[in-house]
Parts: sequence; structure tokens; C-alpha cells
Amino acid sequence: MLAEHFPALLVVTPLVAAPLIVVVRSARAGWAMALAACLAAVLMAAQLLARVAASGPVSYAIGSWPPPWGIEYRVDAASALVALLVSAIGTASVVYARRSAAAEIGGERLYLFYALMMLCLAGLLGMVVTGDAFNLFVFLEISSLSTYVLVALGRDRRALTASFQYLILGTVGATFYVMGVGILYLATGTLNLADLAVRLPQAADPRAATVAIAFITAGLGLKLAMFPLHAWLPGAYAHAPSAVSAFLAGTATKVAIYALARIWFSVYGADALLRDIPVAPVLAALSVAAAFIASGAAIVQDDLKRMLAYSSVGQVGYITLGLSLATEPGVAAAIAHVVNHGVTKSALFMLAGAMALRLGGTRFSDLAGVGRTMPVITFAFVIGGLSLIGVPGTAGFVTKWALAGAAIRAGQPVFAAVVLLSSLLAVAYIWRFVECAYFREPPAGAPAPGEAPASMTGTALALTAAVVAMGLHGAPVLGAAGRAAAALMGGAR
Amino acid sequence: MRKLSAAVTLFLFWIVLSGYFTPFLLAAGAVSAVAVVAFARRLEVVDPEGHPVHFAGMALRYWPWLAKEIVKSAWEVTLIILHPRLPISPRLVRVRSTQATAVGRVVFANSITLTPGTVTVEAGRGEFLVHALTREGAASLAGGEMDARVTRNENVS
Amino acid sequence: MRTDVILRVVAKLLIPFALMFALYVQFHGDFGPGGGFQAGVIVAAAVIFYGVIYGLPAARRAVPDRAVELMVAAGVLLYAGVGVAGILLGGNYLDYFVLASDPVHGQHRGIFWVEAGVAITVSGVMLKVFYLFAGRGRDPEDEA
Amino acid sequence: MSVAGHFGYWATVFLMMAGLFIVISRGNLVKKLVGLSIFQSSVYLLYIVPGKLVGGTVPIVGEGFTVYSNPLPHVLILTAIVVGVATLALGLAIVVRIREAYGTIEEDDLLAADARAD
Amino acid sequence: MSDAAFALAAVAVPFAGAALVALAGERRRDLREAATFASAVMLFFLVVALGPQVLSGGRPAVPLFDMVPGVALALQVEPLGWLFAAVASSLWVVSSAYSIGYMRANGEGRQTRFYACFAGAIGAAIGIAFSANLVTLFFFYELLTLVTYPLVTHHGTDEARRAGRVYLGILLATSILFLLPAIVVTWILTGTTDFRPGGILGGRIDAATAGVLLALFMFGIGKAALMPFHRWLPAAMVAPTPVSALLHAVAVVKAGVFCVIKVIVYVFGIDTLASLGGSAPFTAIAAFTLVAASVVALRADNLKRRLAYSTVSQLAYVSLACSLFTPAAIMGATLHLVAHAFGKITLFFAAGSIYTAAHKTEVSQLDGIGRAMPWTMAAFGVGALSMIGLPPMAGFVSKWYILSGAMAARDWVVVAALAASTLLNAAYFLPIVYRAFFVAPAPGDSGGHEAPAPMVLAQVATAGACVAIFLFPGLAIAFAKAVAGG
Amino acid sequence: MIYAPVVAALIATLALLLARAFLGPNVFDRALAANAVGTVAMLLLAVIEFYTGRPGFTDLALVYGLLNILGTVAVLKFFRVGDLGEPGEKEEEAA
Amino acid sequence: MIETPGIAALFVMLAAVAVAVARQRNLFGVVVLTGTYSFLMATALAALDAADVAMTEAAVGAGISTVLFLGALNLVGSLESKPMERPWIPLVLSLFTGMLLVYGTYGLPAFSDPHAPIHTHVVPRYLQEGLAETGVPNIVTAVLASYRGYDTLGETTVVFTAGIGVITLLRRRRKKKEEGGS
Amino acid sequence: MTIVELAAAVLMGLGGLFCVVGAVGMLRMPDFYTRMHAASVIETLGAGLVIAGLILLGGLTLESAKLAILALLIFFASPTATHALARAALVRGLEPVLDEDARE
Ligand code: NA
Ligand code: NA
Repeated sequence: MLAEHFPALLVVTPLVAAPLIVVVRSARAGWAMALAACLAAVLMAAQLLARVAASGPVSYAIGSWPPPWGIEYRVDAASALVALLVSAIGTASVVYARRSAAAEIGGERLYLFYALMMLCLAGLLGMVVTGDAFNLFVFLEISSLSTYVLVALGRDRRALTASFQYLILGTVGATFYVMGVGILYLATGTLNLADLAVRLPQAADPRAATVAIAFITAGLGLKLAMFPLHAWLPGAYAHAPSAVSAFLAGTATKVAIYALARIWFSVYGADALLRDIPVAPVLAALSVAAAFIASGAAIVQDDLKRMLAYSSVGQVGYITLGLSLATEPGVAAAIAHVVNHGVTKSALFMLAGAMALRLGGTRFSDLAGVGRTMPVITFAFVIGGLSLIGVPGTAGFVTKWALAGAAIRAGQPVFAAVVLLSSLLAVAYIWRFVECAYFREPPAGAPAPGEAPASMTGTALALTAAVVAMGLHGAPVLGAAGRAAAALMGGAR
Repeated sequence: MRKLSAAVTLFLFWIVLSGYFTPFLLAAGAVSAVAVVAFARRLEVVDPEGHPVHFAGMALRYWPWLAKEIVKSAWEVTLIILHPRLPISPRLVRVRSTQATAVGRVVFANSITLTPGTVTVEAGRGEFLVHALTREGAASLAGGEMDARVTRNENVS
Repeated sequence: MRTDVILRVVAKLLIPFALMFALYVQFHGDFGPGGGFQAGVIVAAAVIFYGVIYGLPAARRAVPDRAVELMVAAGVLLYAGVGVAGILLGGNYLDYFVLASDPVHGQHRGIFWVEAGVAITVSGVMLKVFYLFAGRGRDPEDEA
Repeated sequence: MSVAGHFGYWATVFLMMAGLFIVISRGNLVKKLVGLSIFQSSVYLLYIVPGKLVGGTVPIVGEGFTVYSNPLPHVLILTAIVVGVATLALGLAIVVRIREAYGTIEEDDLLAADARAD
Repeated sequence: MSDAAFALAAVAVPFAGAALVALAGERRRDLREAATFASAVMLFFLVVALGPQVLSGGRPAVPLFDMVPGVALALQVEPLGWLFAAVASSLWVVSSAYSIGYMRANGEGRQTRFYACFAGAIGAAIGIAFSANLVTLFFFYELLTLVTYPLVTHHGTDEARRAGRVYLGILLATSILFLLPAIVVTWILTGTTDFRPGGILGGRIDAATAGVLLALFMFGIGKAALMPFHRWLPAAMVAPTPVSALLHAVAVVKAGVFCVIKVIVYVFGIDTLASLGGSAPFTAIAAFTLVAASVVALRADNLKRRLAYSTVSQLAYVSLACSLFTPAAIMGATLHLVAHAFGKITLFFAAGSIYTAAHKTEVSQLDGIGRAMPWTMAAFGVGALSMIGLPPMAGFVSKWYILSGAMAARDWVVVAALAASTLLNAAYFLPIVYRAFFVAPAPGDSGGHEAPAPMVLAQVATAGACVAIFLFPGLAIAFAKAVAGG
Repeated sequence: MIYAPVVAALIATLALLLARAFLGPNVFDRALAANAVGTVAMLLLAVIEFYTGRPGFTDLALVYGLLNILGTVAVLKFFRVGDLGEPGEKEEEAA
Repeated sequence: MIETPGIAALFVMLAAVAVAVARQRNLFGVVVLTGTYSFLMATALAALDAADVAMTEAAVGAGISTVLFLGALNLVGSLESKPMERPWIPLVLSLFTGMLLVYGTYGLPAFSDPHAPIHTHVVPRYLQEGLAETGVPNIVTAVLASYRGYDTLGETTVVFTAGIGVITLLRRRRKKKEEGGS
Repeated sequence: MTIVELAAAVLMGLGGLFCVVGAVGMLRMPDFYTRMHAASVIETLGAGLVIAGLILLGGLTLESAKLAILALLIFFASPTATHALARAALVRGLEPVLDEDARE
């Protein structure tokens, strides 16, 4: 049965697609191969999600070496869900990139772009399904390195500085992570997450565990753009090629969040976090700061993509706030927001990219009157924006609901208030766009009315439709997130 | 011929490095030697300069003398270093080189450099520019014994 | 100024031995320090040494860009392919036990090929990176 | 629990601090990458020093040896080194492009140039 | 077709109409306006068709999606919702006619967007009316806010944009900050958000929590315009008059008070609230709003602004009635929802007619206008009397019930507030009627002419309805009784 | 015990060479010191091989040697012509 | 027992080079010092019985990295133009991180403690069964290529990623006239 | 300790000493060019004696042959590197400190 190898093939398929694309050296074929790999990943992730829901976690011993001696791949309700999200957004981004990347990236480098996308996807998927702390680092680096290049491919020269900044901070973060893992290894003698969960409580010295989680949280916090470690994100998202922004916004930070949750709850366990290690309150405080400060910063940006990027930092704050509750509903809400916000932000970056393609930029001065020149794209953007606010009928509402509920249940109504109050900041920045798009006259010499190419518009609209569908029918995502939280908090075993 | 001798040399190199005499590793060594020679030919490094078989005899005739010279001058430099006043008289001198081939010149130049107290700075045709630590070092080099010995060995085969 | 005669001759002398040494490191990774990565780096270093002394165009003639780019991809494909072979032969991914009738022999086979894959990709990448950096300061040229 | 028994950790800590300091404090992008390399290399010691057993040997199984130092950290750090050089190569490539695009690789000048563009 | 399908269709029809309007576009304006009118009529018949079933105890239910686990996006028709839907749908028919006349006569731009959003707003209002639970209600509530935003900012001027900010700011902020937490807390306390007769919070809540929760609901429903969250309503008056008429007399503001009643009756339960007590602060706020808004209205010269503050004050009647927690008062609140709708829309229609025919917007300009526009000003008079609560107008019926509720509760503060506001109502409405008919027009004022026929017809129809409800209150009272659990 | 003196001497040598590498004053001094560090490190490795009785360190030393010369030549080549890839005829720029 | 003091001495030298790197402003000097750093690090690693790691560090650090730096310096210039200003915040941040690490590692087993968890868990199987299970006496190779072969696949992919990344970043556009070739 | 071991220890110790001397020279010499000569001591006598001592310990084995290869590598590579350094320094205009009488 091939299906039993899906945990490995899920990652290997895009990983192999990358060198194949390099061998073929054709942008067109590269696109087709990338798309095929993405679709295969989606199918495998979906099958795994169904299988895990039906019959519990799946463990896969790579090389047939049993864990903890070999590297274990482990699919449970949490990893399957995130894997499905990542591969689905990857698919959408590849479809979107067909025209978008061709327009933004020189022809002779285009096939390399697809190879890098596949590497990034493989890296992210590997981070999600691996059951080994060090293997996670390896795949983290695969995704990071490819991301740096993808960001640097942006048209504007600021893409280069953004990419460099990301490289520095990303590497510092990854190194912090490895230090944390190293301390855990020294304290327990194992790298397998499940084995760590068993052995960590018996480890001689609690200080090591505390410092290890501090390093791991800081390291992954850099990757997930946790406030105030988010400095790299706005530039990277704003100046990357549109397809890359869309892909990263929906996946990269989300996978880092998943990894953090995995180590927090599956290895350390909520009890230890709440009882012994004061890391949850710190995270909560930073999350609150993110929700207000980053969202506030989003309001004053002059560039739409930069605004979306700051919004991402704020929205990540909601997710980490959910994690910091360290309760099952809180984690479930966080995971649900990972999915919902991932889809929403991808859609928004795609729409912004469509505008950029037609208008030559996404500064607000470029966007004046875009509601008339690109009515469909603009309307879809407003829908996506409503999801950032958390208006009912959009995906954002569903998770805000869950998050507020979880906060109140956890006896932290203040956090619920934070979530709701800060979403008013989202109202402000989205309405800034609305007023710009609908109340200002298009600048002289603006392009005649017309939408972006169909493949871009279509993908963006499909994701927007998904945002609405997940908003109206949010139970599947919340249900899956609830199972994911249970899997995370039930320990890795 | 040169190719074969190069391959054999490399295979011997392999034997020394390896120390394992399993069929697989011996075969691997042989294949590797052939492959390296093939690739090195692509790089155009297997030629009289790169694989100077004809200099093989030199190892026995010239090196012992060179070793003696090295020890001698090393000791001199040691004394200078340890001398409280550091009695040096550095200078740049031109030294005649009578070698006909590039390999010969390189042997001479590197011999100069290998001998403490003198360094070949420029290895031109017929004349080297040498930096010497002391007057005496420069003078002994100007005496031309080393040049003559290298040239003699160059002409042997 | 012309290429320095000393460097030229010593390089010619050293490079074949460096390459041979790289292969030794590759094949003896089972017994001593070394393996695919180190061997790949040494191979690349030998060619880089050549390029530094004889000039980038000479190195590019000897080891063309197209071939290097193929190596970059081929090594990963070889490595990942060994894993797939494990699946095709009835084991898990990267399961070497099933690569031969005798499990230990299978392990040997698997390790041999994955080390080869590592070496190919590593040497290809190192070389390509050198080409790109060293070639950056010159006129644009076709890299195909 | 003696200070001397932890000298490996001290070395790790010092190199980590030095590397991090260079990364943060220096404005030259190449210098930052050098700092990053040192920062990453501190991890080598973190992993490998505790794996050493005095009286043990290289973990190559051979006749007459029973005590071996721990091979697992070696494997992990091999990977870390490779990751480090990969990052370095990419970082330098980006620096080269930055220099071509901006004419400088000093962080202050870059920030100023970007600020002018905004 | 089952009743459930009717209910679903009732929500869907306006949205379908909006889509049709958008598709027809500016080029085929006849088709576009035909689509508007046809949807209105179809909606009206669908709602009417549901009536008998609901009155006889049927509760057609349509579960749609599982929005969050345990809470579906679901529709259910009950008497209060039906009554609200009936008012909204019947008035949409009338105001469609009125809008067509108004928009054409004033040569307004962006009419496609206008009609599409208009239809969407009605759809959202019907959705609110038929929501089966708090989450569905919240969904349509927010949708209504968003879809009316383009209507408020229709003119695209800076003033319109500022008004739009106030409108959205207050309505979204109150709903997100207060209403949503209230709903979440309800859900956590009870595990459900369904509207059920007798409420769902009974026995699960103490007095203090109930007080906080009630405050969250009352202020969270910003559309009910309780002070200090009332400013969006006057701000929204920059919109074209049909918008003010339908939305800010019927759909939006009624949605607000409708939600208040629905929450009190079906979430808390009158009995629960009555047993917990502690209504005094809300009563006080409602009473204050009632009187204060009337005072502001008295001082407003701009006609639409005066009407807007009148609306704020009239909405406070409903809130006040609700805060009494007695069946009679709830009946009165329900009836007032109906009565005020017909009365206020008549007044707005008249104001729009005056603007269209005479381009006048200020009360002080209206001297003698009754001579040129007798039908319009007659309708205005009927509406004004209904607002004051004098027979033979609909307003009398509802105020009667509210007053008797207050007397039954022996809440003399309420009684006093009602009396005071009735006097104030009279003070700010009657002078307008007086000026129109009994003061000579200013010199140089040409006097003008009557408004276009569709507009006149519409306002006469709604004025007639005001009288009709007084004369035949049975149906409305029957529904109101069903709401109050009588 | 026969190894202790030589190890100590080699480490002392390393320390002194490092001092030169720090003091410079120019890049040639540093490169010279670095090259010597490589050589001394090779010797140290050879001694370690005999000290531990495990083969393999000579391989390590050979790698050092090969890369030491590569590194030094690359630095110098670079310094002389300012470009790693040139065969050698590029004009000199003032430093 | 000369290992421990020897290793400690190498560490001290490493630290000294790190400081020198921080202070050196000529980037060529920095590159040369970095090469020295790598040699020292590799020697220390060898002394710590990590022969494979030492070989890799030497090959990478002293060889490839040097070439890479030089290739880049050729293109970006070699002098760090600005001296350090206000180093206090970085210093405090680094010190804080360092102190955290000290705190965390202080309770960990001391140097060369054979009862430390890393010597008693997982690894015994590699050392005792590795030769029999894989036929490879170099346990590092056995673990690298087989037990944790998947990590090494990832590592190869990292190298691949960096390679095509650099190609993507530094590839020149083809000349117009050369188009249509392939 | 056998005679061979003793001899080896002496050789290695001497080699180590020459290394230290060379390094001291590196510090004491006044300029780059003169320092090169000090470095030569390390690379010739220092390295040679240490390796000779080790070969003595190894006896007639492949291990010793390997050490010989190592020595060869040093003897080929280090003068080449030194030469390259010197040449580069001179070409880049680094002036040597010369004795007064050294005017050729
Ligand atoms: Na010399
Ligand atoms: Na190995």
C-alpha cells in the first residue's frame, strides 16, 4: 500500500520536484511539476487527515529504524491539519504564480523560482510531520534558505535588504532553536519529541528545561514573527514577489507556530508550563503588545503590502495569545486561527499582488480609485479585510469567537477584551484601504478599468471564497482544530 | 606512458592512504586512479610539468643535500631569533637561475624558500628576486651551489 | 603579469593527488573520518584551486556550468531516489535493509549511494558558487 | 558541578556572546555574516564537548577499544556546519546584490537609502 | 414549498435581487429598477404567506451551516421576527416606489450600487428578523452595518466619508466590544445561543452577571441608539432621503430595538429578569435618552436631523419598555416597533419630497409650504401625530401599552418620562405642521409644487397605514401577545 | 607522557602565532600567521593520532594541508589581482 | 592527561580570535582570522574525538568559507567603513543571552561524565550494535547515513537550496544576441 | 620507555621547541618579510622533527608512510604559500625593511 508511506512521501514529493525542475530547466515544465507536486501533497495531507481522524496518530520510522534511534515521522490531528493548510496554500500560490511570477521575475530564473517554492514547501511540510527535534531544525533551514532567496527575488531593491535582514534574524532564531534542543538533548539524551516528553520530567535539573524552552521559544519566535522579534517580517512580505508573499503569509509563520505549540504542549506539557516555567505569561504579554502595537503600526503604513505584513504580526499575536492560555480551547482557537488567518492573508496578498501588477505598486497613492478600475479584486479585498476584523460570515470571526470563548473560559476575560478591542484597529486599517479605493479619484494616467489575469484573479477569488465558506461553515475547521489541540496536548504519544 | 605512470602513482597513493586490502576498496582505488587521470587530463595538468616522472631520481640525489642545508640555515635563523639584539640584515637580492625547464626553476625557487633565511619573491626566467634575512644568507645563495645542483639534477634524465 | 610559474607547477602537481585524496575520503567514510560531504568539498576545492591559478575560463572549460548544475540536482535526486527504492522494494523510506538480500549488505549499498549523492551535490554546489562569485565581476556571459 | 567541569559551556557561552555581539553591533553586512558564523559555531561546542569522554576515543569501532565518545552530537553538528556554510553562501550572494543595487554594504547607509525611497 | 423554504426564500430573495440589480447595471436601469420592485413584492408575499402558520404556533426552522461547533447559522420564524419582517417587507415595497421617483428626480449617481445595497440591507434585516440564534443574529446584524455603509457614504463627499466613519466606528465598535462578548458569555454559560421562549439563561446566571450581561447587550446593540452610542444615527442623515427613510426609520434602527426585545424575551426571559431585578440603571439610561434626544430634536433646525433625534428618542421608548420586564410593556415595545416604523417612514418620505420638490432642508424654510405640497404635508401631519401618540394614530396604541406596563410595574419615573417626552414630541413636531399650513411663505419664495407622483403615493400609503393600524390593531396585537408570551 | 611536551609546545606556538595574527599589522602578516597556524594544527593532529592510537587524524591533517594552501593562495591571488577568477593579466589598482 | 588542559587552551584561543574578529576592521584581515578560527575549532573538535566534524570544519571553514568571503569581498570592497558606535545595547543583549545559557547549562552534567544521559540513552545502541546492524565501523557514518540518514538527506537539500539560491541571485541575464540558443 | 620511544620523544620535543622558536621569531621580527623566515623554521625543522619522531614511533607501517606524505605536502605547499605571500606583498607595494648596506 502506497498510502502507508504518505507521511514520508508528503515531504519527499516536493523535495524531489525541486531538483527535477532544475534538471528540466524550463519554467513551463517547472510550473507543471510544481503544481503536480503540490496537488499530490494536498491529496496525501487530506488522506492523512482523514486517516488520523479515523484511527489515531500515525508513526512512520524512516529507514525502518525504530524511534528514538531513527527519525520518526509522526502524523496526528495537528500535524495533518497544518500539512493540509500548507500544501493547499502552496497549490494556490503555484497556480497564482503562473502569471504573477512570470511578470515579476526574469525569464531565465523562473524555473529556479519554482524549484525554490518546492523546497520551501518541502521544508515546511517536513517541519510539520517530523517527530524529531533536530530533524525539525534541518527542515526549518531548508524552508528558511529558500525563503530568503524567494524574498530577494522581489522587484524592488529593498527586497534585498529585507531578505538579508531575514537571513540574519532567521539564522539567529534557528541557532537559538538548536541551542535549546541541544540543552534538551544534554539533559535527556534523546532528540525524539515523544521520547523527550517522557524523559524530560525525569531529567535531573529543571533549570536546563527552563532555559531550553526559553531558547526554543525565542528561536521559533523569531521565525514566527512574535513581537518584538518581528522586525524582519514587514520588509520581507512587502517586497517579496506577490506569489511569495501570498505563500509565506499563509504558511511560514504558521508552521513555526505549530512547531512551538508542538514543543510546548507535546514535549513540556501544559501543566509544566503553567506550573513551573514562567514562559506562558511572557508570551501572553508579548501577544497583547503585538495585537495592539503591530496592528496600530499597520494603520500608518503607506503601502498596502506593508500594512498587511504588520497586520500579520498583530494576528500572530492572537495566535500566540491562544497558545499562552495553555488550555485546550485556547490552543484549539490558536490552531483554528492558524488555518483561518493563513487562508485569509494568502488571499489578501494575492489580491494585493493583482493590484500591484495592474497599477505598478501597492502604495496607497497607487491604489486611489482602485475600486472602480478593479472592482472585483477590490471587493474581494474588502471581504478579506473583514475577515481580519473578524466580521461574522468570514473565517476571522470564527476564530475570534473561539479565542474570546477560550480566554473567558480560562478565566482571562481581559484577553478576550484584548482580542476584540484590537480588532478595532483592523477596522481602522481596512477602512483606510476602503476609503482610498472607493473615495479617491484614480491618479491621472491610471490604467483603464480591467482586472488582473484570470489565473491570478481566479486563485485569489477562490481563496476569498474559502474565507467566506470557512466563516459561514466554521465548524469543520474548529472541529479539526479542536482535535489538533487534543492531539498536541495529549502528549506526543 | 605518462598517463599510466600517473595512474600507478595515484594508486600507490591510495594504497598508502587506505591500508585496507579488500577487493572492493582495491577496485575502487584502481577505478579512482583512472578516473582522476582522465579528469586531470581534462584539466591539462598531466604533462611534463604536472607529472614530472623524469625528476624521480632527484629525490635520492638532491633532497638529502637540501635537507642538510635546511637544518643548517634553520639553526642559524634560530640563533638569530633567540639573540637578544636580533642581528638581522635583511635585503633583496637577484639570484641567477640556470634551469632550462619550469619544473627545474620551481624546484630551485622552492628550495630557496624552504631554506630558512631566504625566500623567492619573483621567479623570473634566468633570475630570481630573493629576500634574505642576513647578509650571509644572501651571499651563500649567490655562491650558486644550490642553483648548480638543481640544474645538474634537471639534466640527468 | 603572467601566471606565477611556481604556483602553476605546484598546482599541477597537487591537484591530481587532491582529487585522489577526495575519492579516498569518499570511499573510506565507513572506516575513518570523512564521507560524501568532505569528499565533495575537497573535489570542489581542487577545481577551485585550479580556477584560482589558471583562471575562471579554464576551470569553466574543464568543468562546464551545465554539468555543474546537473550535479547540483543529481546528488539530491540520487539520495532521495535511494529512499524511494526502499519503498519500491517493500520497506520504508530510506530503508536500506531491503536493498539487498542480506540486510547488512543492503545497509552498505544504501550508505554507499547516499554518500555518493551527498558528494555530487556538495561538489557541484561549491563549484557553482565559486563560478558565480568569481565570474560576477566580469562581462555578462551565457551560463547555459 | 565545578566551574572547571563546565569549561566547555563557558567556551560556548563566550563564543555565542561574541558572535551575537558582532551580528548586532556591526553595521557592515559582511562583518555581520562573520559574526553569524561565530555565533553558529558556538553550538558546535555546546553539543560536542559534553559528548567527549576522557579516556574514550573517536567513535570508530575497533579492536581493543571499549570507551567511545558520543557520536550522535558529531552527526548533528556535521549537519549544523553544512547549514552554516549554506547560509553563509546565500548571505554573501545577497550582500553582493545589495552592493550592486545600493553601492554600499553599511547598514546605516542602507537604512538611509531606504528611508529616502519611502 | 414548505414554510421553512419560505423562510429561507424570504432571506434569499433580497440578496438575489441585489445580484440581479448589480448584473443589470447602469445601462439597463429599467430592468434594474424592475428587479428591485419585483424582489420587494415577492418578499412581501413570502412574508405574508408565513404569517398564518406563525400565528397558529408554527415555528418554521432552517438550519444552514455549522458556523462554530454547536452553533449553526440557522433561521427560525417566530412572532416577533415575523412582525418585524412584515413591517420591513411591506415598507420596502412602498419605498421602492418612492426611491425610484426620488433617485430619478434628483439625478443621483451610482444608482446601481444604491439599489443593490438597498436590497442587501433588506435581506440583512430579514435575516435578523428570522435568526434562530444569537450568532446568526450577530451575523446579519454586522452584515446590515456593512451593507448600509455604502448607502450612508453614497455621495462620496468628505462629509459623507466622515459620517461613514462615525457610522461604522460606533456600530462596529459597540457590536465587537460589547455584543460579541455578550454572546460568547451567553454561549459559555448555557452551551447554546438559540432563541427559546422563556429564555435560555434562566437558572444559569446570578443577578450581578445578569446585570453586566444585559449592559453588554443593551450597549452592544448600537443600532438601538441608546445614549451615548447614538451619534451614528444623525451622522447617517447625510445619505439620500430614501436611505434615511427606509433604513433609519425601519431596517437599521428597528433591527436595533428588535434585537433588544429579542434578547430580553428569548435569551434572558422576562421572568428571569423580573426575578433577578436590577433593571433600574437601564431604565434610567433609556429614560434619559428618551428625554435628552427629544430636547436635542427640539433645537435642531435641519429637518432630517430633527427626525433623526426623534428616532433616537422613539427607540428609547422601546428600550425603556423592555427594561420594565413586564408582558404588557413588552407588548407595547413590540407594537411601538411597528407603529414607529410607519410613522417615521412617513415623516422621512415627506422630508424627501420637500427636498425633491422645493430643495428645502431646514425647518425654518418651511413656512407656508403646505399650500404648495398639501399631500406631503398632510402625510407629515399624520406621521407627527402618530409620533406624539395621539389617536387615531398607530402611535397611540403602542404608547398605551407601554404606559399601562409602566403603571402595572408602578414605575413612576417611567411614567413621568413618557409624559415629558410626549409633550416634547408635540413641541418639536407640531410647529412644523403649523408653519407649513398657517404661516405665510417668505417673500420671494415661489412656493413650488407637489413632489413626483410615486413619492406622493408612497407617503400617503404609509400615512394611511398609521391610521389603519389604529383602526384595526388586532393582527399586530395578536403577534405582540405571542411575543410577550400572553 | 612522551606527548605532553610536544603538545604543550605546539599549543604555545599556536598562541604566539595568534598574537601575530592579531597584531598584524597588515593582511600579509595575518595570512602568514594563519598559514603557520594551519601547519602547526596539522602537527598537532598527527600527534593526537598517536596519542589516542586511533588512525584517521592524518587524513584530517592532509585535509588541513590541502585547504591551507588553497586558502592562502586564494587570498594572495585575490590580493594581487583583485579577482579570484582572472588568469592574471588584469591591471593593478592602487590599494 | 593532557587532553583537558589542551582543549581548554584551544578554547581560550578561539575566544581570543573571536574578540580579534570583532575588533578587526579590514575585512581581509577578518577573513584571514576566520580561517584561523576554523583551524583552531577543527583542532579542538579533533581533540574532542570528533574527527569527522573536525575534517568538515577544516574543509568548510578554512577552505570554502575563505574562498566565498574573498569572492564576495572582491565585489563589495574590503573595508568596514564605520567604527562601532554605542555598543551597549548589543553588549547587554549578548550578555543577557549568555547568562541565560550559563544558568541553563550549570545544572547539566559536568565534562566527561559517563553517567550523563547522553551517554546512557540512545547512543549505547549505536556503539554496541551499529557495526553489526550496518557493517560500518565508523559509527558517525553509520548514524549519519543510516540511522539518521533522513537528516543527511535534509542536509544535502540545504546545500542544494543554497546552491540554486546563489544561482538565482547571481545569475546574469543573457545577452540579447545569445538568445534562442536553447 | 624504550629507546625508540625516547628517541622519538627527543625528536618531537626538539620539533616543538623549534616551533616555539619560529613563533617567537614571528613576534620579534620587524616586518612581514623578515617574519617569513621565522615561519620557515616552523615549517621545516619544527614540522620535520615532529613528524620524524612520530614516524619513529610508528615504525615501518602504512601509518608512517602517511606521515611521510604529510611531510611531503608540507614541504611542497609551505614554500609555495610563502612565495606567493611574498610576491603578493611586494606587488601590492609593501616596502621591506632593508639593511643600510642592502642597496643592490
Ligand atoms: Na625560507
Ligand atoms: Na564518515
